[in-house]
Amino acid sequence: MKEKILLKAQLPKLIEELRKIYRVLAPVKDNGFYVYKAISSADEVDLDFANTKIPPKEIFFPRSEVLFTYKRTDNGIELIEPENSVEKQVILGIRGCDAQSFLLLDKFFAYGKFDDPYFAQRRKNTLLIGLACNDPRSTCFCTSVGGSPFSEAGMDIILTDLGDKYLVKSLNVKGNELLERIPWIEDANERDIFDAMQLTKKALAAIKEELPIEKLNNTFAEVFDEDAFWLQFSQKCIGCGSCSFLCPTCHCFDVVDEESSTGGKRIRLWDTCQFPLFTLHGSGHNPRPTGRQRLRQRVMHKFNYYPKILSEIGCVGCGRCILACSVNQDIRVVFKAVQES
Amino acid sequence: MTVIEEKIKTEEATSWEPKILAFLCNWCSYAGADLAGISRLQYPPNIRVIRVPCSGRVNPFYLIKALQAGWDGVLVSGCHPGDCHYISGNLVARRRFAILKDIIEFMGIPPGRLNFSWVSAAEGEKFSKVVKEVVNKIKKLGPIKKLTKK
Amino acid sequence: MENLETSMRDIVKNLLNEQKVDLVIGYQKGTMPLRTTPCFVTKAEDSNKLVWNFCCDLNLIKYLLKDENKGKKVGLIVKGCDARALAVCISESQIEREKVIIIGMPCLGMLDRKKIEAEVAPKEILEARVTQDQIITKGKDFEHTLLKKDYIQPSCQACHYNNPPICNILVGNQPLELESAVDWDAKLAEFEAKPPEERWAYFTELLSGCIKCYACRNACPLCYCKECFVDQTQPQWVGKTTDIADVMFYHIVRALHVAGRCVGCGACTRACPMNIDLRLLSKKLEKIVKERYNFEAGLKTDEPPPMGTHTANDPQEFITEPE
Amino acid sequence: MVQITDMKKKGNPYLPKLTTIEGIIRENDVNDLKTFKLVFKNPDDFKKFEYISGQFAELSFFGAGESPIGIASSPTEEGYLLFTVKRVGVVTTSLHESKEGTTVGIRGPFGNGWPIEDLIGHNLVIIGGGFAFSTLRSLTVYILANRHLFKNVTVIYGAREPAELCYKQDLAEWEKRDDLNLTLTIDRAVDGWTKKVGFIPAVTKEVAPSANNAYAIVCGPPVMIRFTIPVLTELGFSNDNILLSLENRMKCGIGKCGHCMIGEKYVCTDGPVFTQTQLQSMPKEY
Repeated sequence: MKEKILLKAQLPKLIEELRKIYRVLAPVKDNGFYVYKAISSADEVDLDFANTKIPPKEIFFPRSEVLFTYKRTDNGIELIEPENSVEKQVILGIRGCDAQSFLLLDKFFAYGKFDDPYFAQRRKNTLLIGLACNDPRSTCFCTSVGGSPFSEAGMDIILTDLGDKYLVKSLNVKGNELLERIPWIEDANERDIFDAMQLTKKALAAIKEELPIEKLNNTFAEVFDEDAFWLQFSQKCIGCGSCSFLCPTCHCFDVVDEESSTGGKRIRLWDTCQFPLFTLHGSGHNPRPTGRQRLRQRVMHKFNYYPKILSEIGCVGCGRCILACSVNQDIRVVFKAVQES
Repeated sequence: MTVIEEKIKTEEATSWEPKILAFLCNWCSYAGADLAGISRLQYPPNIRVIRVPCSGRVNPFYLIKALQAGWDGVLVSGCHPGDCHYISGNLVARRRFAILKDIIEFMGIPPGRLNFSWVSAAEGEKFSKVVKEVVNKIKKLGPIKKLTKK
Repeated sequence: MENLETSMRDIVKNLLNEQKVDLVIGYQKGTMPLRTTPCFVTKAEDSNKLVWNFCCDLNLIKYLLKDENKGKKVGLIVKGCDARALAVCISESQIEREKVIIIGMPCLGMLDRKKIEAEVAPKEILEARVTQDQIITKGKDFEHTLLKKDYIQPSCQACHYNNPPICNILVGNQPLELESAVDWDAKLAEFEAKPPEERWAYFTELLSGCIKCYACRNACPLCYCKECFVDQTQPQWVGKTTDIADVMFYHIVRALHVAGRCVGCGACTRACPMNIDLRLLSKKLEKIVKERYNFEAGLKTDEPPPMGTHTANDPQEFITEPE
Repeated sequence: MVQITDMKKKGNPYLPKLTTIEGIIRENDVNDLKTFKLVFKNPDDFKKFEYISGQFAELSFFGAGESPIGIASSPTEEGYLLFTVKRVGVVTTSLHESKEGTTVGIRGPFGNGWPIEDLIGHNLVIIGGGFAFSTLRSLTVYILANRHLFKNVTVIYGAREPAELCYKQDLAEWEKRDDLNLTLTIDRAVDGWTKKVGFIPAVTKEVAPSANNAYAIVCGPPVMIRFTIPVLTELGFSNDNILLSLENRMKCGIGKCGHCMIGEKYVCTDGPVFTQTQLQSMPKEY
């Protein structure tokens, strides 16, 4: 399908059009930062953003989610599966890194003998309208992990901000179908397409961090047992776990039961390998008792274990962990140290 | 809403009675409550008693947990200052409760949900009066909604 | 400030040269503007890595409590609030006074990085310079000049301890008392005067963003329990969900646990990934213990915290006394 | 013989099947070890619960949560499952406090289990310590029901004291058999105990099973494993022929929650059974 042009003034019209068919999630400014939220009016949307603080994984993998409820009856226990019939939804303004994170999570939640039905169900009916990154942040390093600010992977449609308008490019059948439903949207001309290409080049040039992460895969394994290496980073870590909670690819969770008078529910919640409790045995033994080991686990999981089992780096280079860390632990510094070791 | 649920709801609205959890010190207030009973002093039947060895044994967790579990109010009653069986348990408790009460009231739980009193083993009448006052106070506040889980 | 930095480096260099300490924990340049990161110096020649500026907001006491530093003789760079947190830890026997050489820094308040960043968002600050009374931020296609006094952390604005109340070495001369730009007493009084419903609504709104990651707990220099109440399972006190009732429960009990100990350093607020500002609550805690027990946390190392002691005549106006 | 199908399991793997506790056996005097006999409420669920020895299941005590427990029964035992549970945390305590008739949820079977096919035609040395014997009980019962498939079978089982030995009824029966070489041992001598006294490594050395065409299958507390492996190596067992079963904190049992990860391996899906060779290439995070 030919590229289209959407004037920024037409954006509300598009959003209202989308809202007729979909639940629309888009970046909304809230409490000084951006977050993807289901919107009830086009006014709430603010596409003039770098990226959201909370990763959009939350849409498919909520921070607390009911796996099932149970009722106590005279005959014992009755289990009730939650109704997860997710209405058709569209995420507007997703960045390339985050779309990539969805592909990683898709792969992970379907990896092995079991599928995760909760994640898959929420993910299934979702259309992604991406927004190319004209202005990557200084903390972005997507190009080092196989991504790019103009990455289209995982999206159905990608928008490129051309100032007063967006270049609209459909990337697959789903995208085509959607655009066909919007008759008033006009075709783009050569000039618009050229402009978008120039922006791509500019954005790529803007990302200065060229970290040889792909090549470091084995080096990570080599430094595995070097306590002093990991200590130089873990010594400043306060183990708060913000890096994992705000990571678009961190997917570990805890499962707890919550009892009420007539029954209860089983809930899963985000968890993090940065907490000592994460690995603590009932006997009191802890296989990863030190911060050094826990930090190593997070780094190794993303850059060594993930590639081993899923053939992908478990990081999309969004830089959220760098921005979130209150003690300024910077994953890029870890890479550089690995490289030098 | 089923018929039964609706019925429960209307009943709740019309004939709601507060449920109050009382932690009574074994050495004084519990005996005080006993005395009130033996002396056939009337007090509202809204309290459920948990006997504790000392008011100092009452962890503030218990109180918030009780409110979260749907108790409309709590009462902790111990020995008068100076009379603690363990010398100072009630004095430790007094500081704890003061701060807990200040915090939750600051956060917007109206005063009256958390109640504390000193009742000795000889004060059966005082016990019945304390209960009456606490029940009246909580009746005015209505059923607890904040802090309880949906 | 540069003078302070030079003197601080010299002091650290001497301490390490004279082998009075095994390790000095201070601040070094961060990887982004307006940031510093902890610096662990063990060799005298590395002391030049240390910096002192308006972004040294971290509370380094947390590092003294870490296993890897137990038993070591540590030199620690502290501000007034840090020194107070340290005093609490010492009075609670978590840190041995003799094991720390406290290098006190006079402090005029640290910058509120989150506020500055929010000011220019969604643009990104790539360079920042702090002068006497201005913050000059630069980014792609923009330059912003902000008045420094408007961007000092709220907790610093009401701080009365510009010099560390306890320390071994005070670097430089005493600064002037910082003029309180925020009148916390008035702020609290105003809030307290609101009806309970409004206060509840405020906290519900404030905490609705809480994702229960417990970063506030983990960043707090006074949260050193080996097993935190939120992690206990038998019984499980706190529900683990992000239901507002569970969130409130957590924050009420956390407040209770730091009452009379909290020094208002703001570490919890800085660590919060959701930008939840807990300082109204911590200021209230300070006020409660001050009014009830005339106590201020972290001024002495040999005084028990107010929740660990009692007097016969503590106020008890809240005790039910029927007519 | 039962095999786990490699096909992807369909349906919701987080939803437990319901069982009823039909029997509780108190295994020791301290009373922190009980074996639960669980019967599925829906007999169909039992048919679908195709397992092999060495696998585990997630037991749900509704309101308390889930706990991964090794299956102590053998697939050759029809109609029920056995689980030996030590009282440690919130779920296991709730289980211990419950009576017959209580509903317990179960998810599984999970994990790889003992590699039965590899074991066929070999001499087997089964070494267990304490209550970790449960999946070894399963294996032994399975072997005895299919005795012709296996060569010599040696079982060495030790506990702190006689009362701590589980499955006393099974042990009594096994002792009578001549197609099974059973050695029982306790840590310290007590009155009335006529069998071996001593720790597992020493007893293993004494029994000195031949490593020829043999597998050693070891389960027990970490300290026992640490000292038993060198003995086995000395006896000539190669690392490929030493099989161990690991435990790690676990939540989901299906390789999603991340808790049990050791290197790129998930104990719940890649394990819990590993060869000593595999373990040597993994980080020591267990």
